[in-house]
Amino acid sequence: MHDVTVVSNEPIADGVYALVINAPKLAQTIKPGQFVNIAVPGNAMSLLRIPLSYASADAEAGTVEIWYAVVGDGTERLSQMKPGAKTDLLGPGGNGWTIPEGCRRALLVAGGIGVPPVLCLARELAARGIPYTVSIGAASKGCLVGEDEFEAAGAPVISVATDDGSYGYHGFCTAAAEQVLELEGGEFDYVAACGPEPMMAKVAAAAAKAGVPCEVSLERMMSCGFGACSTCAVETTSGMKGACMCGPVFNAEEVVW
Amino acid sequence: MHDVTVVSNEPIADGVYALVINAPKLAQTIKPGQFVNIAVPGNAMSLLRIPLSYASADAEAGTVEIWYAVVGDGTERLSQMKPGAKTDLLGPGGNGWTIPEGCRRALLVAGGIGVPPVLCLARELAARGIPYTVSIGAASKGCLVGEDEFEAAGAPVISVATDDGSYGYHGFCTAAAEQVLELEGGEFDYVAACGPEPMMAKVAAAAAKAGVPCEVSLERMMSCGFGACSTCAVETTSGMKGACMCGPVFNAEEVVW
Amino acid sequence: MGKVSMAVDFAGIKLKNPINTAAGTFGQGWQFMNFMDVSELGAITTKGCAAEPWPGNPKPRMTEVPGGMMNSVGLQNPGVRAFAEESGPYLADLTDKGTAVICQVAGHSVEEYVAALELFDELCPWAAAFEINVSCPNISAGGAAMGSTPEGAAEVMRACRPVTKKPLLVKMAPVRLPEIARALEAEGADGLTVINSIPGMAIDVHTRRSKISRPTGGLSGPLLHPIAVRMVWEVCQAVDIPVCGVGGVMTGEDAAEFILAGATSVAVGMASFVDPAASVRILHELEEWAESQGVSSINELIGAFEC
Amino acid sequence: MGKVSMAVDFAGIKLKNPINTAAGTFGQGWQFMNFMDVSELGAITTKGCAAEPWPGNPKPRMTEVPGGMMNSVGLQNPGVRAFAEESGPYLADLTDKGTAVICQVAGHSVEEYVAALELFDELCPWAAAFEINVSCPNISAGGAAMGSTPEGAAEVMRACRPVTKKPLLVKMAPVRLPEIARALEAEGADGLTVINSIPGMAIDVHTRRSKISRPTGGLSGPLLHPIAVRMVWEVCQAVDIPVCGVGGVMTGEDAAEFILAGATSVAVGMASFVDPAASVRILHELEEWAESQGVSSINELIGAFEC
Ligand SMILES: Cc1cc2nc3c(=O)[nH]c(=O)nc-3n(C[C@H](O)[C@H](O)[C@H](O)COP(=O)(O)OP(=O)(O)OC[C@H]3O[C@@H](n4cnc5c(N)ncnc54)[C@H](O)[C@@H]3O)c2cc1C
Ligand SMILES: Cc1cc2nc3c(=O)[nH]c(=O)nc-3n(C[C@H](O)[C@H](O)[C@H](O)COP(=O)(O)OP(=O)(O)OC[C@H]3O[C@@H](n4cnc5c(N)ncnc54)[C@H](O)[C@@H]3O)c2cc1C
Ligand SMILES: Cc1cc2nc3c(=O)[nH]c(=O)nc-3n(C[C@H](O)[C@H](O)[C@H](O)COP(=O)(O)O)c2cc1C
Ligand SMILES: Cc1cc2nc3c(=O)[nH]c(=O)nc-3n(C[C@H](O)[C@H](O)[C@H](O)COP(=O)(O)O)c2cc1C
Ligand code: FES
Ligand code: FES
Repeated sequence: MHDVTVVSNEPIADGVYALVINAPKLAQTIKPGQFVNIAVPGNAMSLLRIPLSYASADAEAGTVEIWYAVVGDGTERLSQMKPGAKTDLLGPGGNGWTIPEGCRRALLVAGGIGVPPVLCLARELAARGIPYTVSIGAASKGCLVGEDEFEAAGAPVISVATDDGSYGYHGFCTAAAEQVLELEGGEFDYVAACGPEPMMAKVAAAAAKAGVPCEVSLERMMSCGFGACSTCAVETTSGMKGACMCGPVFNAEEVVW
Repeated sequence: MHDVTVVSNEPIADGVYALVINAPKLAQTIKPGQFVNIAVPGNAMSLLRIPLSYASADAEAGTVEIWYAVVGDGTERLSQMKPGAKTDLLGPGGNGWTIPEGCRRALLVAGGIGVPPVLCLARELAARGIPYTVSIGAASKGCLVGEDEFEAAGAPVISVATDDGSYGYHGFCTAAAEQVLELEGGEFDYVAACGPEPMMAKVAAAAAKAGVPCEVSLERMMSCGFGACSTCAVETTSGMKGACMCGPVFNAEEVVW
Repeated sequence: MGKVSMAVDFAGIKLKNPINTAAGTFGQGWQFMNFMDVSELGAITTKGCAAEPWPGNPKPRMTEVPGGMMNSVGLQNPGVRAFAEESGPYLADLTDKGTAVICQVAGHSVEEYVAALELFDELCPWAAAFEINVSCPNISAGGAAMGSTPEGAAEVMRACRPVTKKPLLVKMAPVRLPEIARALEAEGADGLTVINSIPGMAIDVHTRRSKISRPTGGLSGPLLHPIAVRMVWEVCQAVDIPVCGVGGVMTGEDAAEFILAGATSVAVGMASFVDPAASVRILHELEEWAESQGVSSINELIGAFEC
Repeated sequence: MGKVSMAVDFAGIKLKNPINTAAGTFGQGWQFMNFMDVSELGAITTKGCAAEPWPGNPKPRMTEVPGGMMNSVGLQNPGVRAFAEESGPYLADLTDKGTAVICQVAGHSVEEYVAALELFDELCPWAAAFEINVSCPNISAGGAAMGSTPEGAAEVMRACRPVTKKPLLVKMAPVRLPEIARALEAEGADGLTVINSIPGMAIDVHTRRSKISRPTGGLSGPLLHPIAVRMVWEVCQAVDIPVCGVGGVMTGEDAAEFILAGATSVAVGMASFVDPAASVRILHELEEWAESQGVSSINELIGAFEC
């Protein structure tokens, strides 16, 4: 349990906010792909915490940055938290990404609010000097996030797609990823995806076809976030596994879609 | 239903606050002894309104002043409402005091947070040129309210009592009232009391003995405040009567204590 | 008015829309006159009333609980004669304006239910239907004490059925619903109102006493809602007669859940204490929802829950 | 430690205090290691477990509702063998530290309950007691499907009773409690855990589908609390065996209500998701309350509710 303070909380796209919190210990320990489970005060009828990935952590500044979409009452209340507001969170939770030993090149695919955990991973790859290409997508231009940050992290963004064609390629970000895997799959040792589940299933299928190891970050309704409730189960080839402890990042081959 | 805005909301004694709200129509229509049923936001688990008497209304300024004791979650939340905060209330509710025709002199008895409706009545008596004497009580000096206001309204405050003896007479405010009624009951045409129910019962008994008409303002747990639920029933000699519609002020003779 | 037809046929009563009020939470209707146009509602149900006046229970009769409230009013009522005299003119007028008036019938015994119903049938010609309350949790005889077994509920229904030609509804306790619903249907009930408040308990841990004058009371409000929706769904699957859904309806979406679960009408209860105009607001929200569903009649949405 | 003795005797198990955890909300205990000292608790109850592994229900398995949550986990469990292997060492150690470990037993049929209990009795020697779950609302056979009538519940108890010498508790569904409690007592149950989650329903009115993968789920949280207190009180009046109160305990005062209503122990459920250290906090709050009541032992407060 970490007591945290809001440093800033500003919209970065349509319905998407960036929340920066002061949480020194967390900032030092959290790893790409892990998540936090944050208490959002303000509605006594709504009791559970909200699980959120993080987009970046600054161990020196002691801050963690989270990007979230406002989709319901909890995230709406979160968006109203002002700098200086205090709350607490549990974390880091779960297992993050596992970059394969000796990885030469990675392909990252991120859809919608699936961007943040992939962005963390990109920065980690960059830090380790592993080149990677990225395919990101969003419903429309207005709600696209991450383009600049991926650029800044050093990736040649191979494609941006929007469902409505308002920016970049008109369609899903999976299209570009599938094409890359089909044409130059041999150059990749790792595929990582986060976004809507059908999108991840598509990427996983393409990676499997190309014979490239693939990881996906799955979302489930979570009650506890630390292995106590079994509400977050993911069906895998070796039985049910909790997304909060065995995930949220899973080996895509293991997932029963 | 009136939309209202908080003008000020400040402590006036230990655990007692004065709330001034902007409510022009209400300020013009509310009568001494009536109440409002106010919505206090901030706890989604707590849904019902809070019934409160008022201490004074300023028709010209369009404001109503309420005195309330912080006794639980709802009044605690009310105490946190800042000037400018908005809410709504139902009212005026119920029947107020009925000063008898040709009343020569009145005796007012107010205990604890029973002071506000009696204070309204005092001002009404003063406006009509009817002299009155007042006996007020509180648990201790710290939570006594109304002394100055009764003085300002023009009453010779005959006595102040505190349960713990920290100020004024050590004991209940009923003692003074009982004495007055016994010794000079013939000079009074009207007794009005508000406070804890056992206190009102005592005053009612003394008034009955002295043959002086007496009214009391009763509290009940209220769900609606406008006659729809029957949770506020008061047992009377002519059956159950709703405190919100037939009261909160009752003829003391009618009340089955 | 929107484009969706909101009219429903509930137990043989034509309602201009499905929104009704829960007995005991809407007085006799006129209490709401200054807050809303009561005649916008499809129906109102009046507070339970017996042949002779009942005083109800001692104070305190109510306490708040997180997400709702608990009452032990105990069916205080003036008796049918006084009810008909005091509220009859207003309710007859409401009927003329197209809002069905459902009068709730209380009793401590089979005989008392019959006696009350006879008086109602005679003195309240404007009533659209009568609702038999075999589910009040706050009285020691009658109410839930009679309606919590199929046998007890059926006995009351059997005795009441011949008394009136008007539709007879039954307000059900939140127990053994499918069984009791089937028993009531077999005895000729025209419709079921599901659910009455669930018995609860709130103890002041400092005084070690109940926060109300009886050890238990009846719970109302949002805390009931998911339970009530499930119970309505179960009853709708068990019987063919129509159901009125009650329990924690605060918004049009809450009402819509009951409709999807199979309810033909929906009654607003505690919400009317929080916001006296809640029932009309909920009606408008329900209508908006129906429009959003692209149907031409709300009837297409009744029971449209997909498993 | 305060001045009040908090030790209680629950169904023959000596507990250092009345605070227990509700099955399915506390994993196997070790999940809470980093948040609190689990060995402060009087007992913990582990997630329901069957003889063979169960996969549980499809996603989504949970939705929030106002004042609580609704789950349809469906008793996912690894089977008793894997349970004993994975969690045995931790739980044996916890037992050594003076916290009683109660293992919950799941089954789809009488035979399965017996099979699971046999394995438990053999493989979990450190267990203080076993709790038979005849009340899970989220499985199609066994659970509440068996435990919702006196006959069904008694049948399971009758078959299980000879299997172990250890105390047998039964987790009860929130229906027909006094009758079923008496039937269970007659069959030799040592204690009763009251209540399991109440079945509810939450419909997404836009998709017209359930918010979870089954039409209904089990409700937990504060919304249950006043209902659960009433049910515990009813059961305590119906039987002589001790009761563990469960349902919406978020604070020491909530736990105190159960104690006053007659419960000998109190289990914390959903609160542990909101605040993983809730159970120890509630223990401390309960102790403070007991002190404020001027008693020397919490036992003086059990059933001390005054009607
Ligand atoms: C491991 C993990 C990491 C996540 N990371 C992020 C992130 O970085 N940024 C972000 O914006 N969102 C993230 N989410 C999703 C986020 O938790 C939900 O959007 C949030 O809980 C919705 O809360 P609400 O009260 O606003 O919405 P609600 O009103 O509760 O629901 C709105 C919608 O969100 C869905 N939802 C609600 N809770 C969850 C949940 N726990 N998991 C999945 N879907 C849910 C509901 O099914 C519904 O469709 C993550 C979820 C998980 C499990
Ligand atoms: C007609 C009327 C006029 C009132 N005028 C005033 C006033 O001018 N100033 C003032 O301070 N208080 C007044 N009260 C009492 C006030 O309504 C309660 O103190 C308040 O509702 C408590 O709310 P809470 O949530 O803070 O307390 P809770 O936590 O709900 O309860 C705290 C205590 O207050 C009691 N209480 C709660 N609600 C009521 C209620 N509706 N009526 C009586 N007792 C209640 C409870 O029994 C409990 O003992 C009046 C009550 C009525 C019925
Ligand atoms: C103060 C009060 C009085 C009630 N009186 C009655 C009654 O007379 N007859 C009845 O059948 N139900 C009565 N009820 C129960 C309601 O009709 C309704 O079934 C219950 O409150 C659940 O609905 P809600 O959650 O929308 O309030 C009463 C409820 C309350 C709160
Ligand atoms: C996610 C979840 C899983 C549960 N699993 C079980 C279970 O395996 N066995 C059981 O008897 N009860 C189970 N329950 C019910 C709880 O033990 C408890 O009876 C219920 O949640 C009410 O208590 P609460 O309101 O304090 O949570 C579960 C509850 C939840 C929320
Ligand atoms: S969220 Fe509770 S076990 Fe995963
Ligand atoms: S408070 Fe509802 S009738 Fe008086």
